Amino acid sequence: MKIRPTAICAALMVIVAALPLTSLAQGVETARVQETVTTARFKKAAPYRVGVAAGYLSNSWVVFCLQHIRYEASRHKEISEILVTDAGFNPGKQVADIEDLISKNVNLILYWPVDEKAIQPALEKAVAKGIPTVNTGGGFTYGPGTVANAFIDQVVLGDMVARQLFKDMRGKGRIIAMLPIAGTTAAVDQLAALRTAIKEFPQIELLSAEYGDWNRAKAKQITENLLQRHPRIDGVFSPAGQMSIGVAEAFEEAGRLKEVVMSPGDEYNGWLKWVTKHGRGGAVTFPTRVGQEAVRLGLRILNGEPVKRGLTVPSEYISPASISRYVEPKRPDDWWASTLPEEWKPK
Amino acid sequence: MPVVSRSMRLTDRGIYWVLAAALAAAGLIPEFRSLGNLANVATQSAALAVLAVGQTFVILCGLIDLSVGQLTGLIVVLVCDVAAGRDAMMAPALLLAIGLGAGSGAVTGLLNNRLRIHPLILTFGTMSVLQGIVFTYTDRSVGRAPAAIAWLADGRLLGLPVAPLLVLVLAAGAHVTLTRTRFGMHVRAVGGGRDNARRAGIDTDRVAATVFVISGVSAAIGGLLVAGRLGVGYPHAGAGFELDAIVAVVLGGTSLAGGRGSVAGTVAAVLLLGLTNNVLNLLQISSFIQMLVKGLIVIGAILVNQPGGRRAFA
Amino acid sequence: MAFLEIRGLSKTFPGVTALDGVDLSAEAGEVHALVGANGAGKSTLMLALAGVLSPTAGEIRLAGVPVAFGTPRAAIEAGVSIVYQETSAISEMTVAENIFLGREPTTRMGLVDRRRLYEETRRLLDRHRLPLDPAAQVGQLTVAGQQLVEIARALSIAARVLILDEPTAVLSLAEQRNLFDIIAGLKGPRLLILYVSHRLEEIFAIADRITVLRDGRKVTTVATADLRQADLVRLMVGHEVRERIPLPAPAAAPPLLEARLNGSPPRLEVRSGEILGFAGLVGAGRSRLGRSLAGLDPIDLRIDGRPVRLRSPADGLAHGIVYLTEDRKREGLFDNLSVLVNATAAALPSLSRFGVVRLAAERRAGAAILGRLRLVARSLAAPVRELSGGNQQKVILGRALLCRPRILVCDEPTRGVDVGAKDEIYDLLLELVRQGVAIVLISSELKEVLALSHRVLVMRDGAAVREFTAGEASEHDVLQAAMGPLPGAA
Amino acid sequence: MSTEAERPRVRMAAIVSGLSAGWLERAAIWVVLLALLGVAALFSDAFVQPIYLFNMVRQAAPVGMAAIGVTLVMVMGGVDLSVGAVISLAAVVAAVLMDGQAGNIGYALAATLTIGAAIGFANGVLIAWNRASPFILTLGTAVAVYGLTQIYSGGTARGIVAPGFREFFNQRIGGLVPVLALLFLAAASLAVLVQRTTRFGRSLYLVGSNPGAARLAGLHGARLTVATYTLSGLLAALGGITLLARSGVSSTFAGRGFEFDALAAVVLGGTTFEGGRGGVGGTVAGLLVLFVAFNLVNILGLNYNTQRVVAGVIIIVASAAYTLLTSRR
Repeated sequence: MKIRPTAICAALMVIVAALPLTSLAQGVETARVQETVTTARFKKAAPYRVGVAAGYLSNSWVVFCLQHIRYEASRHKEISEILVTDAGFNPGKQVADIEDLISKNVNLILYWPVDEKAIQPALEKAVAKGIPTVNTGGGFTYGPGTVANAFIDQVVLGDMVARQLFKDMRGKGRIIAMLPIAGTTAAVDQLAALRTAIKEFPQIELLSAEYGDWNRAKAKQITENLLQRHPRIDGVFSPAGQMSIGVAEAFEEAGRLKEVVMSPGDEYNGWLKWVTKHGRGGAVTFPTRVGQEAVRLGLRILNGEPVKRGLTVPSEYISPASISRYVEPKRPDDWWASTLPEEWKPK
Repeated sequence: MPVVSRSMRLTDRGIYWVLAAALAAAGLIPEFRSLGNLANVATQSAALAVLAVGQTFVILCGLIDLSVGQLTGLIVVLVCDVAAGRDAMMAPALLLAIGLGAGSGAVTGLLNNRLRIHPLILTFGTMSVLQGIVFTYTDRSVGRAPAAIAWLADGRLLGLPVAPLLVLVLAAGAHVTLTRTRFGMHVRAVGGGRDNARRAGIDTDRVAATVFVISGVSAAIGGLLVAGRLGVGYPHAGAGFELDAIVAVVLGGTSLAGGRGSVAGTVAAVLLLGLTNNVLNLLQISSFIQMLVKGLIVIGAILVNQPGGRRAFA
Repeated sequence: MAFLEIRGLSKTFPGVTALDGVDLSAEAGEVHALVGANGAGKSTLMLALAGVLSPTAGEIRLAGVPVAFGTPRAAIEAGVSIVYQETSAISEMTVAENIFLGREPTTRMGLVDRRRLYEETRRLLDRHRLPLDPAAQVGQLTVAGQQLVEIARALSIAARVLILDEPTAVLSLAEQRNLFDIIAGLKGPRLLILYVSHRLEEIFAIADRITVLRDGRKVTTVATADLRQADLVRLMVGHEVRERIPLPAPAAAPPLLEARLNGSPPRLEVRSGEILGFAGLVGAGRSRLGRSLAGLDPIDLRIDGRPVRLRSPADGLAHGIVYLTEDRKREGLFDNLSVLVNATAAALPSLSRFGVVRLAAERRAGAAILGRLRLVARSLAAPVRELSGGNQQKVILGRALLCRPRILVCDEPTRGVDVGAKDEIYDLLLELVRQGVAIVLISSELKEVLALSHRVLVMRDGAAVREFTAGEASEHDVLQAAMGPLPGAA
Repeated sequence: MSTEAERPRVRMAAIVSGLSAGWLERAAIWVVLLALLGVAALFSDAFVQPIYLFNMVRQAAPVGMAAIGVTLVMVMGGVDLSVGAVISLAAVVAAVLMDGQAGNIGYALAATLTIGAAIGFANGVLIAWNRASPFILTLGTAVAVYGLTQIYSGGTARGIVAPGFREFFNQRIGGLVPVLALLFLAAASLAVLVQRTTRFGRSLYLVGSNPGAARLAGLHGARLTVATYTLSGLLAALGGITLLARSGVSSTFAGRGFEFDALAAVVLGGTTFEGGRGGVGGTVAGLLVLFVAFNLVNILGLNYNTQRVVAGVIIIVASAAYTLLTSRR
């Protein structure tokens, strides 16, 4: 008992050190997105019970997306019920949730994953039982467990944000990247898009990529230290508006906001307010109406209509000049510019 | 001469009453009563049950192990990555998992004995270190679990779900170990009073190191089950497991002060937690209200179950 | 060469020399008593012998072979076992599990053989006539019961040396007697019994030879037969113990405190300036009654003739009733806190203003009272756990006095206290009585109760059975009342 | 060798500080902090810049506020793991009640603190009268409070911070000391004063050291338990307000995990789970040790994952060093 633990510990260290990080981010493959899916075997008569297996709900974007789902469902008589489960960022629980939804005999499952690979087996069970599954949100999944996707292409989004940033920086300078939770599709795709885009701009240097966990306070604290470490930072790549605010605040408090170019964020209301106030940055949208598109897609599958494997909801660039059409100054920061009718907006 | 078995105090039985009441209430829901659903509940709870059984040893010994969650995550990632879906890699993956679990537990045990810092702080530190190692290794899902491990976690044997059977076997083994072996008695003795156990000639350091090894191995087995269920090496897979396991152990009537408690209570508590999730889902309770209800259940169960604790660790 | 030969044994802790070159030789077959005031080093010596502490210097030889027990396990394997002063049984386990802890019998399968465990325990308990249930949870036993568990455990281990460190401190008279019988029965040519105690009567009753320690050094070893009690006391404390001051007469006044009792007399009364002694066997209900008076259990009380209901010790304090616990460790001392904080713990309301402690006043009050008690301490800021038992008791007494008690309920005020400190505590009680305090004195030491009390109330099985007035009762009478009409009692 | 205690030669400071521990024991964590700062300064001169150091205090303020309360609870022999949830709830509630109106600030803060205190009160009542294990009970409270936060907010941090609120707390007095940092240091100093000089503070140590003896000494353990947990809830709510002030809040889980940061700070600072020891002073040092460690690895440019490893090692090494320094008895 004296030697073994140390030996094993050492072995562990060797293993960790020896295994290189081989996996590279995969761009969304057009061919797969465009692929046609036959859906005859999912055809069913109304009424439909729709299950929503949320990987998480405690996030304002997701709350808006879910409202879009409810709103769209309200417009279809054939949908009798919406059942929502919340995995609270735990993929194990999401697996269990999907199993529970199957037990409840839902006819369609919309979901957004905590981890897309982890819930594939559970989704496959659903598909095997004739329940179609629609991935909803910020990623494209290709696999037997996912019948179709209604999604925002994060690679495209990351690319748009990066290129706008580089344009605003006139193609040169040193940047930092603020990404969401490490390992999430969002973080992986955005970073991959950034790295790809950077290759075309030899004078752009990525100093550091950090993970702010969609957390404004954390983004701020990380940036405070980046400011200590790097005497000059010319640009910030931060596609998530809620973190961009924290980053910008840290620059402002250090008196260095002038030196830096902020990339576009998304249509997070707090960020839109910031853009309005400072007249810079802009936004590349991450549309919450993807939820509505997912419901429509699901209904087409239940009708037996052939669909594309991936339905892309495009992101749009909003320049600082036109931001005023989107910002809602009297609404909270933690809010999204959306096309929801007033009565369907979150209370 | 009569051999009298240890009498059970009323308070030790609290969790069984709560579980029975919850089962009876759940029985009113039609969907709940289906065998498939019950098998689901048992299967969903299996990984936590294994971790909680391991944690029972640690807590009975008067210690605590916060590192098991991240250790589980590390094992999930490594097993899936090494095996990469190949059944031929099953044996090396298993060896790796168990070896790593035991090794990590042994390191924790060694540090616990050498450094003499509170195990909560020590394992809080090792938790952080393990988390760092997991994410240094990978920040996204990697590899694939071999079919054999998926079967272990999700499959059926003679129509019965495998994972709950495995839990049953492990729990029975743990129960016998704790109540019928010298080691088990020494675990309870060290938990009941470390100095007193030492004076009785028990090598308390060895007992402490061993329970950490057991905890590590339980994290390894739990990790295999999680890997089997998720199918991939998800780096966050273990997050929060440590607290769920501790909650289950304490709800099961094991005193955080050590010395008193049982594996059966732990397993009952895990079932109660799994049941709660399942029933609240079946009832279509909003996840936000579910969270509130779960908190209240933990509070309620602790009130029913743990009178007499007054201190942080009692 | 003696059976047990200790040469030049020293043990120093940072800043403290607990043992300073102690020599000791003892023979198999004898009961060898170890006496000394608190802090003389008796316990340290025994702990070193039991492998719990490792000595700084010196040598221990057993049957001519040098032994250095690094661990308790080594000592146990060498046949040395110890019964500790403080109970060290594990309360979550059963009697049998405790007795064979670390030496559990196993089956061929490697599992613990519970049948044999309980049978062997039963046999052991029967052999030594120890009234214990092998399957009982130790945590549910009385302190005396737990002590018996340890004695049983030690008896099951002891092959060559049995160390008893103040084993009778928590035992009732009957249990003590039983223990002496057991010890007498154990005496044999191959077993050395080392016996540590404060109680001189006991030592004279059972010891063959006595070794006296003082301030970490050995004073002498003498045969019991060659010694008188007074000589022994002088050897221990280094000076003669004064004769006690005669008891002042109580004031003729209406009772300060009255309480309803079971049995006869049906009422308890204490007057200002009077000491009422409680005698009885352990478990007779004396302590329970004492605790009721302090507000820990509900009881019908009258103070100054008016009915009073105490819901907590705080209520008791508000009425001037101060309770001095018998269990210093569990409910007396704030182990890690300073001497001063310990002393003023109960008097904070009078030492603070608007919720803020007046630190200077606190220090003055604490220093004054502890000075009056002649406390020996490194500093008032030192943790109270560093003090000897007698000084710890003085700190707790000081705490009681700072509350300006009208009624002082003392449960075993001199337990674990050495001879010199004992006398100082007696003096203090008498002084309080002279100042008009009413005292309820609960003690297992009959001599103490008889010498100090104006009246003695004897209890048995939770009920009062008899009341004696001072001078009327002999030890024999009280014992007989306490033990009841048993054939052959006393 | 009898010391005449009638002539106390003991300095008063020694007696007061003698409340719980020796000089060395209390100084140890500060020594560790200074050593760590020294090491940190070798790597980056940021750690000798007052403006950076004060900013670090500001970063630490939200956790620190809660840690003060947790310290008091732990001195009394309990523990409070619900503070992270209370911080999250408080940050959301305060912002919602402000509703973007400067005039609402007073009312919003008062209501938020009341809610925090009420949650603490509930913890205290359950622990005092049911004698439940505080560790698990407050963990349960945490889950329930997160649920309440979600129900209340619908999953979004939907409040609007009033203008001027954040600006006031973040301004630097004399261009150096942020108001928030000052506020935290003031709260900590006040707590140290309370713990050293008041009957309440003294009672915490007495009950924590030996509840049985404290009861006999006339203390009401149950009342004290309720008061202390209430205070802890109140301070956690203050931590939530501090968090809102420092960085705005964009999530209903803003304080998640803070309970463990607070716990680590408290234990590093020498307050034990057994109660009756330690105090707020040590906690402040422990907190700063943690934040220096976090910031050091960050500033060194280690990636996030390595940060976790280093932070873990620092926690272990610091507590081990501390134990080594104090356990030579």
